[in-house]
Amino acid sequence: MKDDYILELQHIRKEYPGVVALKDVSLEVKKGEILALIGENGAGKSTLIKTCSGAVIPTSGKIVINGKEFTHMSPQLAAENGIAIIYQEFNNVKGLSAAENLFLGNPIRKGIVVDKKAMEKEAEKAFAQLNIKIDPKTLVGDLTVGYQQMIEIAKAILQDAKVLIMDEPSAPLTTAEVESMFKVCELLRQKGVSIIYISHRLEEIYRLSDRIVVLRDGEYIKTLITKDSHVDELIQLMVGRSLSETFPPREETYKKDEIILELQNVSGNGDRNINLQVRKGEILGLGGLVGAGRTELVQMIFGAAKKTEGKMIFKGEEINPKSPREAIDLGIALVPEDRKRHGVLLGISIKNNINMPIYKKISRASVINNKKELEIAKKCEEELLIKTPTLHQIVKNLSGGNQQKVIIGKWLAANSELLIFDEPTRGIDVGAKAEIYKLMNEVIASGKTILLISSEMEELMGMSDRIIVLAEGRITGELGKEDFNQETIMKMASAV
Amino acid sequence: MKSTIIKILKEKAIWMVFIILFVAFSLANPRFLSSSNLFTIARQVSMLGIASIGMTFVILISGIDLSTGSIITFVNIVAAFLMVNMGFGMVTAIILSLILSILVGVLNGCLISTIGIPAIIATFATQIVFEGASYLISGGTPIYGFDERFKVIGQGYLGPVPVPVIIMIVCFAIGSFILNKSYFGRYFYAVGGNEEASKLSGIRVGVTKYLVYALSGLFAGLAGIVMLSRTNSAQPTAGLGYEFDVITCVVLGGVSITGGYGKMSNVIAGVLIIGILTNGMVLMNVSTYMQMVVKGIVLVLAVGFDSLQKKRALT
Amino acid sequence: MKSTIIKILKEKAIWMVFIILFVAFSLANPRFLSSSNLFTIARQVSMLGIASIGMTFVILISGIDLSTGSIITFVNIVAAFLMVNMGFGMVTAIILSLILSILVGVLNGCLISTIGIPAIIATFATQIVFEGASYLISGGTPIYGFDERFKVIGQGYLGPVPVPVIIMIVCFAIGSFILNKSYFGRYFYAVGGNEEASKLSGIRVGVTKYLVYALSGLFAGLAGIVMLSRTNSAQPTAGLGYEFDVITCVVLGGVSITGGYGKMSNVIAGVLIIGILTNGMVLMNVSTYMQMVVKGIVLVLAVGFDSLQKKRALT
Amino acid sequence: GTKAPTQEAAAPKTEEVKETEAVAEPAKEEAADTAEAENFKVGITLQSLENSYWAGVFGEVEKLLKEKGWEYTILACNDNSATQIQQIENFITNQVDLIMVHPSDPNAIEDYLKQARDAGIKVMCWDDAMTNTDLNWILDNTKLGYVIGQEAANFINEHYTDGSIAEVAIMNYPQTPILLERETGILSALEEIANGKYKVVAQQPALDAQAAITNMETILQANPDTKIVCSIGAGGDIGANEAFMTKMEGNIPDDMGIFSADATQQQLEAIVNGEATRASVGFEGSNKKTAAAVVDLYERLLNGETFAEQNLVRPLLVIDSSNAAEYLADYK
Ligand SMILES: Nc1ncnc2c1ncn2[C@@H]1O[C@H](COP(=O)(O)OP(=O)(O)OP(=O)(O)O)[C@@H](O)[C@H]1O
Ligand SMILES: Nc1ncnc2c1ncn2[C@@H]1O[C@H](COP(=O)(O)OP(=O)(O)OP(=O)(O)O)[C@@H](O)[C@H]1O
Ligand SMILES: [Mg+2]
Ligand SMILES: [Mg+2]
Repeated sequence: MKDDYILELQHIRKEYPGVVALKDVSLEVKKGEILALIGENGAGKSTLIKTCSGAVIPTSGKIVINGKEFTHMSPQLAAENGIAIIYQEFNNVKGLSAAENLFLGNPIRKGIVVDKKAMEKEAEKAFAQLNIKIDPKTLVGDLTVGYQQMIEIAKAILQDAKVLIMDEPSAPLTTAEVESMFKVCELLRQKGVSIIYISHRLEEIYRLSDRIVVLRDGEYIKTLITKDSHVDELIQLMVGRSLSETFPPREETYKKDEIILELQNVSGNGDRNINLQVRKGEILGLGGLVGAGRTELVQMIFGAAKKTEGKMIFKGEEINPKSPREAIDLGIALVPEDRKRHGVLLGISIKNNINMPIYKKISRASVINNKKELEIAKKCEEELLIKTPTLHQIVKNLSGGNQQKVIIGKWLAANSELLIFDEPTRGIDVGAKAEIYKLMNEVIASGKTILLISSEMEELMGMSDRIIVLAEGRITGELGKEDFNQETIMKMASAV
Repeated sequence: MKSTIIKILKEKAIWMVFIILFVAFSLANPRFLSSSNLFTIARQVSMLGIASIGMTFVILISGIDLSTGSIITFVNIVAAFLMVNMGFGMVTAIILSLILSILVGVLNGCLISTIGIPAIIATFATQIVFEGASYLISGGTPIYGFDERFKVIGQGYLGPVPVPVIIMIVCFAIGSFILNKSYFGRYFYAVGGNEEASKLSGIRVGVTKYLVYALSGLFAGLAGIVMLSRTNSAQPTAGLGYEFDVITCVVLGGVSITGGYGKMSNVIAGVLIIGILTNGMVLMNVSTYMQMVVKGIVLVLAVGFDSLQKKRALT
Repeated sequence: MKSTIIKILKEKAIWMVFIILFVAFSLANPRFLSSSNLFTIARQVSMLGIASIGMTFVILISGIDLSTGSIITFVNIVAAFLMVNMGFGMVTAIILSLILSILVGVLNGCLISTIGIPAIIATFATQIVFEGASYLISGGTPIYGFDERFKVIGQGYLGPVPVPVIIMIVCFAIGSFILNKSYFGRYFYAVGGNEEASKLSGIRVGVTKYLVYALSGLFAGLAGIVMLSRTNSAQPTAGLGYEFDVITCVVLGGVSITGGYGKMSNVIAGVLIIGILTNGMVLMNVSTYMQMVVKGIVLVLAVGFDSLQKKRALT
Repeated sequence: GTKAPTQEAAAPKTEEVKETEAVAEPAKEEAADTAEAENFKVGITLQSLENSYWAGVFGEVEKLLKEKGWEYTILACNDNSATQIQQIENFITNQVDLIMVHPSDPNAIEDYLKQARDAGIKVMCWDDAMTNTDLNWILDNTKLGYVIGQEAANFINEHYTDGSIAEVAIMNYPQTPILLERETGILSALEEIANGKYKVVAQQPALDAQAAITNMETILQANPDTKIVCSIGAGGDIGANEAFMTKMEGNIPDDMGIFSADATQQQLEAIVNGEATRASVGFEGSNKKTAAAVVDLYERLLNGETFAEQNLVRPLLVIDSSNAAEYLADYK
């Protein structure tokens, strides 16, 4: 039955200095199937699929495409052999138009002259197929992240590939966009295209896939037939232990009348006329579709963006932070949505990351108190269970979940009172997710307050005490815990 | 409507600066506007213009080429040496020295792309090596005494138009064509905008870099030949420090130093601004020292205006 | 065990280069190793060393400072002008000119951080402006005739050790202290690694940049004072092109030109390499032209080795 | 940037000095006369202003032109012919009455000076015997070098009578052709006059004092007995002097000496103060005198005077301890 496999990865091993990212992983893809690839952060999923295009050169192992063996791939070879990949990190060029991005590396041309008209026409067709309205001439840099991702998908489809590999394609998409993506996936499957689908969202896996391959710590664990498997089993395989419940219960600690933060008619940064109150000790959820302007709102609170109008009252006093520094000194903290770009400093150590906001405080005459610095970091490591051999490890080498813990630890060390979590579990595996939820509860238990932005409905409803929904930069509704309901929230989120 | 005007104003801001300077100098000195002076300016900027094309490519891919000046010198010396000391014909000498300038560019490409040395260091190293080499070849003294016909390139006229200006215009046309029409020109934007994505999309980033630095070498070489013909004597200091004039033009022309954005048409404005500034200040008797100060300030104002706008747009 | 050795070798690779060059020159010329020559080298590199400290900070935050050379010139001229033409006392003149050099750095910080001009353009503009200003102040002629005591800074001895060497050592100690012990040193690494994330971690990135460029100005100014005392005469060409020597030292010392990584101790090796290279080649009476070529090649070899390693580690 | 040369002096000292003075003085009187009558426009382009000699002389020239009320532009081309051509073209456009060039490379600008003359502009060249000019005010750099070498050689013959060999260091700058000529001159004089009594131990570049001091220190490490330095210009002299003074702690022995060109104020002071600088070769004697002489030539050209000889050779003037004080007074 060997001929049934369109793509085989055989005994792939990848070593980085000091890390073995993949240990002897093998995997086969059948024609016309959707194969899900799952595993915790850092399990090696992205590394594995990158070997298919030569973005990662395996230390040993073979790649077999349609019976042809390769030890060394290159992006060109991959394309020639019908493999298209949507990478986890954005892969567009912001200075080029949508159409040109679709044909990046393989433009339609006459001789050496590119045929922009033809590319625009093709692009229009591809966008129509995906049910998205993008002018092919707009620069990609001017599009929202959701649209940028849709372009990635359109690009992969245009390549007319036999194998389509998608690394967490749904992360930046709205529900509607995810739907149209699924439709396309179905269509491709019917045409006999094979798909490798990577996601941390298990419901997607169950909806789409035929088989599931589980990786853990760079090792192949097991292959499951989707319809015969169970979520608990899957989670057990992924994290190596069983996880009982995702949203741990929490006592209601907040007081109805103690307001820690109040916004009055706040406008700016794309938002208009925002009025809201955050009670001390609660988790206030901010719901909405991607692009609703939630990140923009918390940027204003955190002093990372300017508000043009309105008043912000924090602990009874009007505040007007002009920089994150001022906000931090007031006791406000932000765990940003783009962890790698905005959250952690990848090139420096865990210890330094944790102490970054408080260095001035633990210094005397500008000399850092090294003992204190280490103590604080150690305390964080212990409390948050950060998995690392040493605190001197640079953060780049940590898994996504552990990176997120470092960020949270940083704000705990800074003793912030109001913590804003912007998509805190995006791209984080189930195990780490549960730990972060537990951490959030501990934060609340210690008398602090959380403002939570999440596009995952389950998470938002599971964690929040109250939810405020935004759409297009305005507040469109507010729900108490008793009224939480997916449909109501969706309705508010799509209200204009 | 209003926003379209604003957009045009922003995109063409550098042409505004040009027009303002142009009008100011015309008012300050009537000679400035004479057709002979305008041709003089065009002739004077021709070398700067030619070299700026290659530098535009380089900066677009978020590189930098500090060896431009010494390639100009090197080509001057080599072409002259071939013609005078080795008795080569004019055409052969030009072709050989242009090939050499391409090779210097290829060497830059190799150091940057294959070995991975940061562009600013790699091209600085080639700069001093080829500056040294030019001295070694020439022994430090000028080389002169070329065929009379050689003068045509830098000093001749085609009708009323100076030949170097025609060469510059042709080069700009080629440069625009490469950037806007050719597929590899589009690759320059891609590589400058997102190198990793380009690589994963199947663009041969390494090859693209070699090509860009080779083109930068070639255009520098061409500028060198025009300069040699204009001066009619090869000096081992011919291109000294020229790279910074060229970089200035390109950056004035709005090409982002971090790569990925830029237009050939605006670079032309950058070149012309430097040209009329130099010419106008001499017409107005500004002293050498003062000229330096003025140029620095104009650079800050022109780039600063643009930077402030971009910064505002961000937050 | 083995990997630890490899790690040390890699981290200290630049010291290996230093040792190799050192041994080579010792074998080539016995005078090289004499203690007086070693002190001479130390004295000769003192200015380079002092200026390289500020440049290390600048490159760490992924900036660049092309104005270093012209700050050196400016300080030379201003200090001399104050002492000779305005009759200021030695100490006052030194303090005033150091304050000025800090202000030039602050101006750089403003252009880069507040206005948002790319560092390479902003500092190039200040470079030409202050070069022009130095000429304007001095009229292009040297200024000399200082208090005899002024010589001590650049030419004096403390026991057997030259004063400029002591100044350099103190500066390096301060530099190491700032980078390793002080909290703002941590900020430099953070800002160089990721500006946006640093801002969101509560670092005042703008202030940090002002500080770094001001420090770069200050150390350049100090180097300028040492140079002035050494030559005992202020020349309007004193620092011409010096920035590239300084950048070379810092890059040789393994500070990443894209920011975020680097160690003061290795920069010292970079400075010493340039020092013994210059000294050794003059001892061996290598011609000027050849010296340029050799320096370029050494730069490529030293940086290239490092770059190749890093590149390998990536894929 | 690179920089430019320096200046010089020669054999029959006193007489020629008088000659230059004679030239200089009427210049002042005439200036007064013509100031109202004619308002000339002068364009000057120099190889470099980054050099103290040129900066010094043209600082004085500027003062004189200002006194006369003429319009003038003084530019430097930073040793780049293309820039110099550009400046000449701009002068032509600006319809100046006189262009003076100090060529970066004379061959490069001949054609453009021809254009200037065709446009009715008077053209004067400083330093080179050019074709398309009305007047060349020239010097012989090889000869200048020879005079430097001659002074050094005589000094060696005087002080190294016991058969010892003088170790000589040359501060050169071969990047600039005329400075290369000077170096050649220096070497041939040494060879002719002090043959067998000296040894050239180092030839290193030193245009500015900073480079000179560094290189001199290193040379002293390699050859601690180096006592004689010949420099093609002021920078090498000043730097070497500083290095010698530091090494000897201010007590310069009799057999140590620096011989150079330019005769700038700083060099003259060193000679007067008994430092290592022994002699410097110049021309008119001081910045002021040189400036007066050249402005006088401008005026004569502008007033329509034609010179019988296109080439006017400048006399050389050696300044040593015997006459340094006298010329120094002129600076103050
Ligand atoms: N260039 C590199 N150098 C060193 N280690 C690396 C490199 N790239 C990846 N790794 C390591 O390899 C391991 C696998 O990473 P990979 O990105 O493949 O995980 P993943 O399963 O895709 O995780 P996620 O779910 O977060 O996307 C991780 O431990 C990671 O730190
Ligand atoms: N730098 C920018 N320039 C232009 N538009 C921007 C920029 N940043 C964000 N936007 C736009 O602002 C809107 C809000 O974006 P964003 O995705 O941050 O919203 P959000 O509600 O925080 O969504 P999320 O669910 O991802 O947190 C979008 O339309 C986006 O395209
Ligand atoms: Mg991944
Ligand atoms: Mg958001």
